[in-house]
Amino acid sequence: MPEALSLAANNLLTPAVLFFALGLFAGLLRSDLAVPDAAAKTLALYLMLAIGFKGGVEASRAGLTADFFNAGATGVILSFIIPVVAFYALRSVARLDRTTAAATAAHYGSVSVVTFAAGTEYLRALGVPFGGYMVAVVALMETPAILTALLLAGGDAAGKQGLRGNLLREVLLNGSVVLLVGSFVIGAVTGERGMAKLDLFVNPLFQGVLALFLLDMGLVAARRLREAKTMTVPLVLFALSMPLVSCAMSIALSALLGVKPADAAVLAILAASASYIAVPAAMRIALPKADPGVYLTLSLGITFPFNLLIGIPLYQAVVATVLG
Amino acid sequence: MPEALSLAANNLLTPAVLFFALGLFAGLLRSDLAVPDAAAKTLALYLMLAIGFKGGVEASRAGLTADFFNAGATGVILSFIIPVVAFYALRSVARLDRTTAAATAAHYGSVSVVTFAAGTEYLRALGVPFGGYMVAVVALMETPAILTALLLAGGDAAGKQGLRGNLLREVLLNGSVVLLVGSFVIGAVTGERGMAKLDLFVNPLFQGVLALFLLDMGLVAARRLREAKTMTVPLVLFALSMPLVSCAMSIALSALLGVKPADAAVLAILAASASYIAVPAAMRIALPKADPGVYLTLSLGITFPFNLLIGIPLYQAVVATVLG
Amino acid sequence: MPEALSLAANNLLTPAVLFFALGLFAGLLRSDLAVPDAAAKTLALYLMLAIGFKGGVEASRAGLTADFFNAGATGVILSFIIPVVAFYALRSVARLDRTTAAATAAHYGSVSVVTFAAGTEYLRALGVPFGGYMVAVVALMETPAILTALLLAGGDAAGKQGLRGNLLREVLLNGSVVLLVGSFVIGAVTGERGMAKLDLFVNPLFQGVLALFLLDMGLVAARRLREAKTMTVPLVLFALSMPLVSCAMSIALSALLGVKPADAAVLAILAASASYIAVPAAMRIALPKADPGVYLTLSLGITFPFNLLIGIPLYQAVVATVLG
Amino acid sequence: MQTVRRRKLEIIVEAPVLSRVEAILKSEGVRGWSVFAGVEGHGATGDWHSEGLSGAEEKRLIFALTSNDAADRVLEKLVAFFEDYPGVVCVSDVDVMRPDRF
Amino acid sequence: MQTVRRRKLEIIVEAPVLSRVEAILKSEGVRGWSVFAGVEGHGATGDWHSEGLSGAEEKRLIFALTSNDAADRVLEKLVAFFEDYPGVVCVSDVDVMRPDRF
Amino acid sequence: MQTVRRRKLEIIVEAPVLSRVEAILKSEGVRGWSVFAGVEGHGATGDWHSEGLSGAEEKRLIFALTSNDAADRVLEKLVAFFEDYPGVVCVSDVDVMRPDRF
Ligand SMILES: Nc1ncnc2c1ncn2[C@@H]1O[C@H](COP(=O)(O)O)[C@@H](O)[C@H]1O
Ligand SMILES: Nc1ncnc2c1ncn2[C@@H]1O[C@H](COP(=O)(O)O)[C@@H](O)[C@H]1O
Ligand SMILES: Nc1ncnc2c1ncn2[C@@H]1O[C@H](COP(=O)(O)O)[C@@H](O)[C@H]1O
Ligand code: NA
Ligand code: NA
Ligand code: NA
Repeated sequence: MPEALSLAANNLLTPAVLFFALGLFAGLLRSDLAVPDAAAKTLALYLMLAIGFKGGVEASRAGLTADFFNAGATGVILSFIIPVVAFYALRSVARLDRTTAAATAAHYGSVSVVTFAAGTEYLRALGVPFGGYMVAVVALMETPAILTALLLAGGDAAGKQGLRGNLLREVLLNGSVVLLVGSFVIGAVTGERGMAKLDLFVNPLFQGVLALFLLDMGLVAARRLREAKTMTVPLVLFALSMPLVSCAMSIALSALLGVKPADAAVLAILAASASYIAVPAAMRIALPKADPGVYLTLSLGITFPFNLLIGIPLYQAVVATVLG
Repeated sequence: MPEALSLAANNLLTPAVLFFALGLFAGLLRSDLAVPDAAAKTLALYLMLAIGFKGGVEASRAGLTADFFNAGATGVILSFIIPVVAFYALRSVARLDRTTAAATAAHYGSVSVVTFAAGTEYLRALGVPFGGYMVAVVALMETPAILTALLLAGGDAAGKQGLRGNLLREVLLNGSVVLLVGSFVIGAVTGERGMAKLDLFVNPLFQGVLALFLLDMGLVAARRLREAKTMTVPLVLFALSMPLVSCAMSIALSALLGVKPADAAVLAILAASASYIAVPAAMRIALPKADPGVYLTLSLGITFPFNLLIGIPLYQAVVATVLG
Repeated sequence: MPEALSLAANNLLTPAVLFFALGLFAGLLRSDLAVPDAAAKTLALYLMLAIGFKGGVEASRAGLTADFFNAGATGVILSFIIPVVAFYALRSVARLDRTTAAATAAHYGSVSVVTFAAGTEYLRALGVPFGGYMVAVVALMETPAILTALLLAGGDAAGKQGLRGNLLREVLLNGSVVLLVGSFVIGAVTGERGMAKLDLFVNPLFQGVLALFLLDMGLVAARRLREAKTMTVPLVLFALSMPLVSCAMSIALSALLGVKPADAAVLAILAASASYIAVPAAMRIALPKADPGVYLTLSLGITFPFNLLIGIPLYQAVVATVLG
Repeated sequence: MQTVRRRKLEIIVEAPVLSRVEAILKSEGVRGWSVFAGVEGHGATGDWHSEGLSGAEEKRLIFALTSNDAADRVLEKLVAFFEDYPGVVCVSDVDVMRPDRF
Repeated sequence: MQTVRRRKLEIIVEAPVLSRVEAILKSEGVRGWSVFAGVEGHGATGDWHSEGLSGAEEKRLIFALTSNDAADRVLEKLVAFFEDYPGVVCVSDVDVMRPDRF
Repeated sequence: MQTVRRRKLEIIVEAPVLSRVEAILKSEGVRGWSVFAGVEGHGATGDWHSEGLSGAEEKRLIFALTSNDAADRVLEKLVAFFEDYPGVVCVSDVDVMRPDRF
């Protein structure tokens, strides 16, 4: 598939992705280049607001169809079951302790909003006509994996009874979920009229903000890699192959549940992506004995760059081949 | 007035206002969604810069006419006398202690720049031709109320003699006043040539930044409401009715001093708005015994949402009916 | 040269420069107007990203010609030798101690990215056709001066052997150098295709961000001036005349090495500018006994405003007269 | 200057569980405290840096002046808490004015 | 290691009046201090959070190493100051090198 | 509550050389520390404010609980370090739980 390869190269050469590479490079060389925390948090808020709002406006154009329900159901099921596969792989192959394996599995069952952003930019450039409602699917896929992980961790979950109620509230009302869903609803409600007001803010500005944000993600990923103390070959292999397994599971389930091919391409990218914003905070609360040096290094340091640089065009090509 | 109602609904449905509602909602449900402090401060600086600059350019187009002096004088007088009315209402009806009543009164005599921004967006959408110099009137109305409040507080003001001189300087050189006036002057001086350079920055970008800022204001207002310890029914009623009283006073004085109707609509919105940036800091210095749990909850938690969601279209409709 | 004067006035009247004046004014009057640190750092990152990227795209249009090598070589030589002149002036005329003189000299040999931004805006407005590769020259000129300064400081440099290796790495991998060069390369690699994605972000947005950043620089410069404890008349004279000397050296060397006149105008502005981001941090590490109250006050408090308000049009006029 | 001896608690906890420690302070009768944000740190489990992406490892410092008894009760509770969660705590003697506040 | 006993002042004040406390430190002969920003807190008058909108309730921590005498004089002045303004202060013993600096 | 006496190091250094002090802590056997960012300060060399432009004068506070011996060794090294670089350090007694950690 030489065409896929040249498209992959093209994907590699967008400014946003190259700024990620610049951040990675600067971080690995220990440059003192740094994006202030407050800026990184604000850029993340902006991205979720823009992604949610755009998705809402697009959904208001098309209306909520059966396609949405197919994609949503597939996404939720994937988020519940991917952690099970990840957990057993981490336990048996990488010989990780139960708690860290469960926490890491939660990351792989959940999703990365920025991988979604980069992936949909790529699909748009290719003219793949996925639905605007896929933003809502992102939000649906953020949290189920956390519940699976808590079951997998069993008695090791912290804080016993008292905390459980709190935790559920904290997970469901997680800031990124609320902002993504809220912006989606605002986009859906205000439609074209709303877009007329926010057009410049959410559209042409988006690429630039994404570039700055990816610069920071490169720097953070590099620090994770540099400071990783507990990395082993099986763990690295897991972080590189789990996305492929998730992608395969996603394609199979999409075929089964009749997800339309364009949406299935987005789902494959989401399934392959791993969380690094919402899930880590939930894990610090629920599974504090799990080692963040493992799950953040794998999701942010290895899987995210892999997806950004190689995965996205690959998953798209496979979906196009398999599902047409 | 069914038309006014449908316009009000329209106002409710701008993305910016809906993002405020989203913030309020997320905050009341205790979501961990949060905008970093540094970002909120920077967005506020941006809004003042853009508002001031746009007003200055518009003023340079029209020139400074007698209309400006009428509106400015009306605004200053309102800022001086509204606190007196507020103070006696708070003392007699809400039975507040002298110092907290005086500090709260200062907030209602001063103005909210974001209410001004939302109000003028609404008026622009309706085609109400108010003057660009109204931005300068905003700046004029920020501080007189503080002086009235200090007189009303009497001997309770802190720090005795030594601090007075400092306080006056701090109030007059308050950052938001300086930035608003400075940007207005820069807009007026550079005119169309300046606007050619900053057009995108201050115009199409504005709605998006306002949306993000209002999201944060919703979160902060919700926390105020959640943590309010000293709220009483009379205080809540005050926060809901004082804007109406101020609006009425503003309309009467506008008629008396011959303010043109379009400007009077802006003045009514300004009079009804309450400060939550410049005045609180001045009160922490001058009246530290006043309870911020009262004045910030009333101005930020009740009056601001009320004005944004209901007040603005209401005041406009009343001004249109009364002053034609 | 009345035309030059009217152009200078025009330069003075851009919004960005007037916002600098506003910041200076507010700061000198001790207004509490302040831009959060995190915002200032982020705006600086944005400016470097945008400047680098635009330069890279322009360079990709023109290709790397001999002109680039001439300008680059001239810039590097200037950065090495300007500190020597500055050092002897500071030692003999201003009677500064050896270490502080060396550290200050490093600032004047290096460059200011924001002076470059303001200068190139000015030249663009005049239609001076300098090369996009001049951004790369900025990066080349950032660090050589630091090496000269360490030699000039001699035995006073801190930390002895062990630190030297570290310091070199820190200086070469300084965040602003990495971001500027990296963005330049990304611009050069992605060319028009990249520009199509980031156009709005790096072009029309630029002026607005520059205005906000210069507002902050005005505030910081004012605080430097207000708190300056160790200022003497000779030091102030140095900060006002050294840029003229550097400009003269730059013109002479440009003539000698055959730099084309448009590029020579940029080089003159760069030579006259003094660093206040990269060099101070390097000096805190390498020459901690040097007084930052001297070098930051001179570069940020005096030379930067001088260049912005007077120097830029002056250097351009002189280059145009001398080199045609 | 007339001062009275009280205890100062300094507690470092992860940001996601800050509110749980604050609940302990409140329940044990500590009447005031202030919270500060760390920028980085080093410990048995490696290095962390506040970074704005995940924020999961960010640390907070709680600074609380209180009575000897309340400090003791808080420590008792924190022993159990720190079995589950990472963090450190120390107590020291301080002199304060207006001792009735603490 | 040769160290000398000095006093450490830790003062929490509201950001809008920080400069007034710094003026007291200077006037009483404290020769150095460092200031840190709080992110939230709890006290007799309720909770506060640094939020970026009003900033009126933001708190600062002043950390100052100084001599016993200067610390005493500062406390004396702060008694009066804290009658008007909210805040807390504590003093404790510390060991320092280069004692002539403090 | 069973507690044990340990030492608390508080070190103020300039941000550009923070990592050099951290290297000293590590080499002398300090097993954990936390870093905080100052917002402004005053000292023999004048005032500084964290400002976002140069950042050269920004200060960091290192807070480290450690054993008496490690604290002593660190102080020994810092004497030399503070001859070159600006900054202050103090040590004090604290009570900790889980003393084997420090
Ligand atoms: N001895 C110590 N002194 C100060 N802070 C510490 C100490 N030990 C641990 N910490 C802080 O607590 C965090 C977690 O510690 P640990 O559980 O040992 O990895 C560290 O990253 C530090 O921020
Ligand atoms: N005991 C305490 N320990 C530490 N900080 C305190 C204490 N009491 C009050 N504070 C701080 O001072 C602020 C004002 O206190 P208060 O006047 O009691 O409401 C609180 O919000 C805390 O930030
Ligand atoms: N006595 C002190 N207590 C607390 N911090 C200090 C003290 N002296 C100096 N500092 C801090 O160290 C910085 C440099 O001090 P100096 O070298 O005295 O100018 C000051 O700006 C303060 O931030
Ligand atoms: Na996934
Ligand atoms: Na008002
Ligand atoms: Na120079």
